[in-house]
Amino acid sequence: MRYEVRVIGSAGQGSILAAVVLATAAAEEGLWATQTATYGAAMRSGTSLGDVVISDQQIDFPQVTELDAVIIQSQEAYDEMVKGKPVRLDPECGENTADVLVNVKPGALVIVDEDLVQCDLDCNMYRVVSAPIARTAAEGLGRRQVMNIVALGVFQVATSLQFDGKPLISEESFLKAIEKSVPKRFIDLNKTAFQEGVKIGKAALQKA
Amino acid sequence: MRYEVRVIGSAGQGSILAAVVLATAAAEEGLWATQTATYGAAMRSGTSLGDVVISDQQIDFPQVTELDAVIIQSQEAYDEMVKGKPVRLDPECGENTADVLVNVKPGALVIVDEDLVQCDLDCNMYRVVSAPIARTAAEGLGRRQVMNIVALGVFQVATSLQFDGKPLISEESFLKAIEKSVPKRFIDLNKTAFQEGVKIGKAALQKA
Amino acid sequence: MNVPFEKVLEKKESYFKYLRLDKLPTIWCPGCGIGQALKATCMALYDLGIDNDQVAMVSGIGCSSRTPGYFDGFTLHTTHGRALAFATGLKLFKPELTTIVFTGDGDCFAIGGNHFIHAARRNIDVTVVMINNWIYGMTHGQVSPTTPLGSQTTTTPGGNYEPNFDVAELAKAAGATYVARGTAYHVTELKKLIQDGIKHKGFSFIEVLSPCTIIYGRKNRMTFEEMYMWLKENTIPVKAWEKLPEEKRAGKLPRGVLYHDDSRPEYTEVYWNRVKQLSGGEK
Amino acid sequence: MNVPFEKVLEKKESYFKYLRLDKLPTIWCPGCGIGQALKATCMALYDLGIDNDQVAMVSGIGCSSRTPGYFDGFTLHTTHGRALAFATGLKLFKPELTTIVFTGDGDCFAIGGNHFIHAARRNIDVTVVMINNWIYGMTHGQVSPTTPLGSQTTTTPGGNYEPNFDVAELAKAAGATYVARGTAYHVTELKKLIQDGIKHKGFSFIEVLSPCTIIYGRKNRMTFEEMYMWLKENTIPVKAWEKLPEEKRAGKLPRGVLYHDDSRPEYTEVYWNRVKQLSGGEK
Amino acid sequence: MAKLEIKYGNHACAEAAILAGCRFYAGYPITPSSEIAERMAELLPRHGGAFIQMEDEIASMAAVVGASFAGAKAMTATSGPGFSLKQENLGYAFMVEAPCVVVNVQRGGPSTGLPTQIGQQEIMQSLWGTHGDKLIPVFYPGNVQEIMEETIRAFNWAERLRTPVVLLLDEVLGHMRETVDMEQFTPDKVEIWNRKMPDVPPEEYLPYKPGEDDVPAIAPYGTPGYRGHATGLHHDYTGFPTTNPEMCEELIERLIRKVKRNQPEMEKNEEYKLDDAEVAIVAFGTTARAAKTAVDMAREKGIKAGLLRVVTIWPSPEETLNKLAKHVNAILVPELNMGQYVLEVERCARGEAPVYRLNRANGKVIYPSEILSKLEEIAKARV
Amino acid sequence: MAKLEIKYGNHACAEAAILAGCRFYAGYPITPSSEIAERMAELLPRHGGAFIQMEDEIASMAAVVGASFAGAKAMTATSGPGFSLKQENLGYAFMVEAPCVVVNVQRGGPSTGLPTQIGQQEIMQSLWGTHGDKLIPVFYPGNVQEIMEETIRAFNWAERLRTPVVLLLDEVLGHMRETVDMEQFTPDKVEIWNRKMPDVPPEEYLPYKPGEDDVPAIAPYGTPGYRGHATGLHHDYTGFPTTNPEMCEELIERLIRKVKRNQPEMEKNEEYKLDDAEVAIVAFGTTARAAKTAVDMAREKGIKAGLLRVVTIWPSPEETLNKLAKHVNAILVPELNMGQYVLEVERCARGEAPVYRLNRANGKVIYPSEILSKLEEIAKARV
Amino acid sequence: MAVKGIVEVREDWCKGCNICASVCPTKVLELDKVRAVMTVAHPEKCIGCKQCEMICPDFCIYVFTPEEYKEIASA
Amino acid sequence: MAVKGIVEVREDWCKGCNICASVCPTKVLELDKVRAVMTVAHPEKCIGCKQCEMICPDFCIYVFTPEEYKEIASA
Ligand SMILES: Cc1ncc(C[n+]2csc(CCOP(=O)(O)OP(=O)(O)O)c2C)c(N)n1
Ligand SMILES: Cc1ncc(C[n+]2csc(CCOP(=O)(O)OP(=O)(O)O)c2C)c(N)n1
Ligand code: SF4
Ligand code: SF4
Ligand code: SF4
Ligand code: SF4
Ligand code: SF4
Ligand code: SF4
Ligand SMILES: [Mg+2]
Ligand SMILES: [Mg+2]
Repeated sequence: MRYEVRVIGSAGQGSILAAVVLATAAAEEGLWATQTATYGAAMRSGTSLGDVVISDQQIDFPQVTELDAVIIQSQEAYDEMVKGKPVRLDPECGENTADVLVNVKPGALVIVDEDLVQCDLDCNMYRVVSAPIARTAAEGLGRRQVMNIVALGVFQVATSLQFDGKPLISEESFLKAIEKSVPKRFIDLNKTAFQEGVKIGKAALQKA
Repeated sequence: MRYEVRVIGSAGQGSILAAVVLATAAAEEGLWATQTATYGAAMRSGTSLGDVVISDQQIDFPQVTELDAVIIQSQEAYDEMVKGKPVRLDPECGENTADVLVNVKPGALVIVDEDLVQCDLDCNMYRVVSAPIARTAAEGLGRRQVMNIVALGVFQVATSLQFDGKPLISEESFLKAIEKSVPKRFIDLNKTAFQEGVKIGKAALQKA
Repeated sequence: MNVPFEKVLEKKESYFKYLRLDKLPTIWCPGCGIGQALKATCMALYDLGIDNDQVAMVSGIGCSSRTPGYFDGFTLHTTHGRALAFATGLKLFKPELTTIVFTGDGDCFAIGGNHFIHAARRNIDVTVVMINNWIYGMTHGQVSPTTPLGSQTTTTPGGNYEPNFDVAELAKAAGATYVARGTAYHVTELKKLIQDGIKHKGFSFIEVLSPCTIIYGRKNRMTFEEMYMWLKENTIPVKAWEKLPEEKRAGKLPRGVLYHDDSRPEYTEVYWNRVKQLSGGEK
Repeated sequence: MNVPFEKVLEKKESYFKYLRLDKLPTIWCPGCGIGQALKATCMALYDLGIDNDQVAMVSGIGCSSRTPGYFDGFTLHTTHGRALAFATGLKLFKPELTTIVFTGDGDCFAIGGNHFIHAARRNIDVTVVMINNWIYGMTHGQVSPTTPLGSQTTTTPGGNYEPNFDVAELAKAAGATYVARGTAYHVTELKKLIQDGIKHKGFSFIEVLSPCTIIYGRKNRMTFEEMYMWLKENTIPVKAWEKLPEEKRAGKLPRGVLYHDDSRPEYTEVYWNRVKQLSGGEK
Repeated sequence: MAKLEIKYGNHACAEAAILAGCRFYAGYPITPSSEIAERMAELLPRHGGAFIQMEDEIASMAAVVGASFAGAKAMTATSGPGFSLKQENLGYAFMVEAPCVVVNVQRGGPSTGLPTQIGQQEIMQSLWGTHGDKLIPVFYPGNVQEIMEETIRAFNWAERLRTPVVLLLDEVLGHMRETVDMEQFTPDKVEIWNRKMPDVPPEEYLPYKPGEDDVPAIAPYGTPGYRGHATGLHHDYTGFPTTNPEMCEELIERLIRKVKRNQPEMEKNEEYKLDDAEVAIVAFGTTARAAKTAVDMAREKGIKAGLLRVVTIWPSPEETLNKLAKHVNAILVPELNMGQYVLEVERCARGEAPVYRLNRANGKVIYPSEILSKLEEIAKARV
Repeated sequence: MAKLEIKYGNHACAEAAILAGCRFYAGYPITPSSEIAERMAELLPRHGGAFIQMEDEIASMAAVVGASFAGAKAMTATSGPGFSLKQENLGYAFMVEAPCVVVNVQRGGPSTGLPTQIGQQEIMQSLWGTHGDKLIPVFYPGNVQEIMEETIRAFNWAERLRTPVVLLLDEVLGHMRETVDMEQFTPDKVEIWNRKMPDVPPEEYLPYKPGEDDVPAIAPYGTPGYRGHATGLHHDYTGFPTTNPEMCEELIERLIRKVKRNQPEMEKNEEYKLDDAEVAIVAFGTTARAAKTAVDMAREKGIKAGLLRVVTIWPSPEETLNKLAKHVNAILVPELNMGQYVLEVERCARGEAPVYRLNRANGKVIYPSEILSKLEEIAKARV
Repeated sequence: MAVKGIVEVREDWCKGCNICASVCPTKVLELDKVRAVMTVAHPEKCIGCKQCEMICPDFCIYVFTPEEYKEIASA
Repeated sequence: MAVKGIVEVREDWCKGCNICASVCPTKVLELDKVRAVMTVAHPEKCIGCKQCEMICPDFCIYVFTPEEYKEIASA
């Protein structure tokens, strides 16, 4: 089993942190994971991305090539994904560049924000799950910043579409991963965000 | 034709300058020459040496291996030559080291200072020419420093022993070489020194 | 915008004349003070009537050192810490070029400290604009030789304990003949300081206190606005500073021309005068 | 000699105790002043009661930097200009070792200038004995950052035009907390200056004016004796210097402790105190 | 039992260094290696060690050697430009036999290049970057787990041979998080080697007199009685300068030999499906991971490919490479540079098999599919 | 007509630089190269050029590049330790395509080593000393006459290709006096190449747009209208940073190619009695002079020896070496190091002939008689 | 009171740092937090002091006198 | 006048620089120019000031008080 995820959004939306939590959760689950990212993006405006590869055995090639899931947090990011040129930002160069070789697999999970992303993907080709992620974070929890973790909740639920009704990684593993990955004073907030994400994820699946 | 000369003496006796003048004279004569030396020796006490290779064609190996002539300016230097281990001094290391592969050819010219060097070489093996070099410089010219150039005068004459009565390099070439090699204010002194050397050289040859 | 940009350009020529417009916006973070230093430099050149073709700008590596990329002159973005050494070669060979070095606190005083003191010693006619943002911005927040004691950096967890340089004193002791301090808050004043530095025939050093909003600011929990307010409130014009009693100086810094000496000969002038004597001066 | 040398050793223990006798005579030229600096250092240690096993001596490259070879302690002859950086690592890891750096004007202030200002900035407890012979001795006479204007060197034919550092000012501006100047002529005084430098907890810098007899002396047509007389006549005890009217100072230099500040904390102490708080201090 | 944990590459390096006994770090920040320093800045004070950010990379390397002489297991980390600056003092460390570990997290070059992107462009520089001759061990792990293993191995060999050891990483390895099985890194399971101490009384102590293993036993500075001298000049057993040709020859030959003779024990490769391979890939670091995947892909297409992943880059596995060349029809060397290790592979192949290249130096990784294409091309050419 | 004159090696280098048009020198003294600087300090002011002694070698290399950008033919000279320090900025010069000449008068290493004695230990470092990939011309003359020729050739190629060129000498060459035939160096006889200038109007000027020869035409800084930017980061035609993988690939490939494609024209060897040779010596610099004598000695003993003296060390004469290996029974590579160029010879030989070594790195030259012994040994083994 | 200054923002360069607004003595400027660009919320209050323009790190806010503005707007 | 100091020169370390002689206030010392080593030409004039010993760069000239000297010479 090799499962590839890319989290993509605007700088400041915490795409890399989401990838870190996801990879950590996979490890908690007893799976092997690699997480790669683009550094320095937070310093500047533009798109930022975090990639995760999950496997039940040691991973050879650590970078994504064929995505099984994409979490898209902004329109800008979506536009670039659809164009097939996920953007990389470079703090010491400040210029865009493309990973031309990364594709989204047919059948891949595509998690999008209901309010922020205008999604016109072929629903026969991809399993698009749309949920009010940013809204839940900003309005429900009062902190737009945690939308990345809300999105992970949605993702956690949605993977059951790909794994015969059972999510790839358990809620517990995610919660433990959050404990390990975020500063102490933000743990509770993020755990709640994740759980809210699970909720809206379940709702979205039912809707779909 | 390949003709190798080593000038050896104590630091401050100008062995390297003598080698420079000799090589320059060879060039004036239309011969090819290489001159190699040990640097920094003047800074410290000890033995110093200057080597010259002269040829009627371009010279391949530029260092001496089989000497055709040796000019010995001090007892210390002589002792080390006879031991076959000419000393090299190193300004950044300050330690002695030996060129073990340099030999004095049978039949070689050995120019020694009559007063300074106790010479017990086999006169059948070498053509030893002994002359009052330092004395000529110190007493005759009032400048012990020019003994190296006096020695060259002796050498100039003595080479006729090896080249069928004709010196290897003419007096004129030496005089021109002196003009090119020493600071302006010392040219005349050195020219005279050379000519005095020629004189005592001739005398020594007659004696021999 | 309600007016065509070309028209804006005309009116704002004093700084746009020297900018590579196609490279804007800059890569600097929102609120970062390097932009003001660039702007002040452009305005200074404008007022001095120095044309783009008469200016070389050299930098090392760092956020501050990205400045030449936006400056429309002869620009050289070199290696970390070495800008002044490159500039020395350039200026010595082409003394007719007004030569400005843009550098950061790390670039100029950590790895580049030696070139700094030697350029100052020579009193070569180069104007150094040193963006002091108290940290390594580009590499994300390590301690620099100007980081205040106690500040948070990634390599001094628990707060900085590395003593820092008094860079103005160091510049002066090394031989700089024009030393000034300005800030990214006081832009008009900064323009004047840089202008005088460029005019000065000799080694000029202008320290620009400049907020690193994203790296230094975040780590030390200061908002953008707070950083600018800090500059406003804690720097004092040098005239006023001189009158300030010692106890009121703590935590504050003087602003303005800190040192100026016109008596020492300039390096390239000394050199080329010697050459003229020997060769008539042609290359 | 009319007495056995072992007996001399006993009487002259104050300096012979610290010498590697089997390495003598030194490689230095006749009359070279480096020997006196070494002697003064030995006597200083003796009077301080510091044992050979408690001293590390580190140097760079140059004639002056050959000193550790003759000093019977833990000695490190490193690369050109970097002695202070090596010494910083050594001292930080083993603060219990009295650490002395021997260096030359080129080693310390040309290639090594940056390590010098940073070691001073940190105020690390290292004592720097800098042999200022106004030239690169070992490489036979190129200009150095302390060569007086007009002096003859091999790379400034016609006389030196490179401005030089005021190294004491530079040391102070960089953060040194003990700055002194002695000479190879005033050996007893030099001993005292080095002794106080070693005692001082912090960065100490002692400049030793020292004749390079063979290279500098010859090029500038001064005899050995003239060079020593120059030192005698043109250096003035700092107390007297302070009283000297400006016009009488020209061409002369003050000798003695030029700056001393005991208030700044020492670097390794600050560091290991932090460690103690975190770990109990064991390695 | 597996103890899976997710770890950041650069942090893994720092943590393994602590495990290996490293108690001194001096460095200067540079992308993409800075996180090693940052982690050391946190860890060392807690472990009673010393951390210092020096004024530049030259000083960092110097401070590391200074601390090593004081007895510390010492390390520095850097990337391309900093690695260039460390070369003079790295050569000094080699000459004075100061154990230390120098990490180079490779980014894209040349010059400032591509600071946040991957390169494998210091393969040759690791060996040939300093003036004069030198031979030092160079290790290049392939994943985060191995970063830990190789960091420890680097310290061990450094101490055992009293030599600097270079640890090569690359930007992807340094900046990735990956699952690590921490089981093998519980302190009681980690094998640690320490430098040997002189076993003679102070009067007989000759710091540069080698033992039978060609390694001298130099006492840490500060050890009472065991005073000594070290210099970057050629030196004799006492550590003092000499220009005696015999002594100089003995010294330089021993310095090279002491590393070279341990090549067999130091050699570390991963062989993957080589037994019946017709085309062999020789690769390392992140590129080897793509190569491994490519081997599987090729096998699916009926191409008998295999992989030799080299971990001990220098001294190179000369014999292994020569045998490999005899064993296969062709060798492919994919690297993120313009052709470096391929030169060594060509040399060792001695014409026994053609050696192909796949080079890239634009900041991007080589993907498995690209290696596969090249394998297909080779397979076609060789049939 | 021959115009014989005796010349000091290091001075010959300086004088030839002036002939070649060099008008800027920045350096830092180091044995055994200092006399080049000292001579330049005399000559440059007289020729309206600039001489500066910088604070160290890093700064010297930087100043040279700065002056090169200002339009100067510029040079620096150093030896081992200084060469290591120049590496970062040498890589920068390569990346920004700043023509300049870097002379390394090789002394004994590693580290401070044997400062006043001979070494040939920077053969590999000349090519691989900086981080990132690089290919620059490296020339190594064999006598004082050739020092002059090669110095001029170094400036010419530097300007034509807009690249740094390394000129290797060795302590013996630098410190020897030798007869030179000055006839060929009368100013009208010396062929001088200058860098090309942009042939487009300022509006169309792209400083890093290469011509068909892969070389861009960058205007000297200060040329009215031709403003530009240069950076050590990967950059596009405008000279501005880019991380676009296609642009980066194009850049690095071009930088290597522009040198590599001129290898045939740049190749310079001396062949001596190779026609019927059974054993070939490959050598350079002072060692090649011993080798030539050894060839004659061997022939006298009935051993058919020959010599390939390599002058253009890099890019290496790959084809010539391969042909040589096919043509002879054995190759001997004597070098004053622990085995450097021999690796390249082995690689290029591709197993066609066994390659023997004769190495020394103790500050002493290899004597003809020693090479002869080795030739006899080889002859015995190959019969 | 007559308008003393007319302010324009070039939005595509504006990074929304809010520094200009923070120095404006008369609170002319307000940040559009959604788009993260500066807006001239109260143009009528502008006294034309140019402090905003001077301090903007991104060369994207411009103050004109009414006369200047007339000139360039009419073109 | 009683002798105040007794001077010894270790000749094999002496480089004949003449510095000691040049500082001796009573002209006790004289250089042997032939052998280039320092000699104690006028021992009787020595006042035991040790200036020669202090300034000798080569650790090779030693001044003793008569008592000290007696002690070591008798051993
Ligand atoms: C030789 C070398 N060492 C380290 C680096 C990494 N580096 C890039 S910028 C920088 C420091 C920047 O700090 P500063 O000069 O203060 O500039 P800022 O980014 O703060 O403006 C460092 C260490 C490098 N590029 N080259
Ligand atoms: C990196 C490097 N550059 C240059 C040198 C050559 N070098 C040796 S000593 C020296 C200068 C010595 O001058 P100083 O430090 O004043 O010492 P002195 O010999 O005068 O005591 C130089 C340039 C070197 N060994 N290493
Ligand atoms: S990191 Fe700091 S210095 Fe760099 S651009 Fe951002 S705010 Fe400015
Ligand atoms: S060259 Fe000068 S500094 Fe060096 S030993 Fe001789 S006199 Fe002393
Ligand atoms: S010009 Fe002055 S008043 Fe008008 S907006 Fe700008 S800062 Fe405010
Ligand atoms: S200061 Fe400039 S960049 Fe910042 S918000 Fe105002 S207009 Fe925008
Ligand atoms: S002790 Fe004084 S008086 Fe006696 S010899 Fe020495 S200097 Fe002269
Ligand atoms: S000072 Fe010392 S070395 Fe010099 S002459 Fe006197 S005793 Fe001899
Ligand atoms: Mg900074
Ligand atoms: Mg000196």
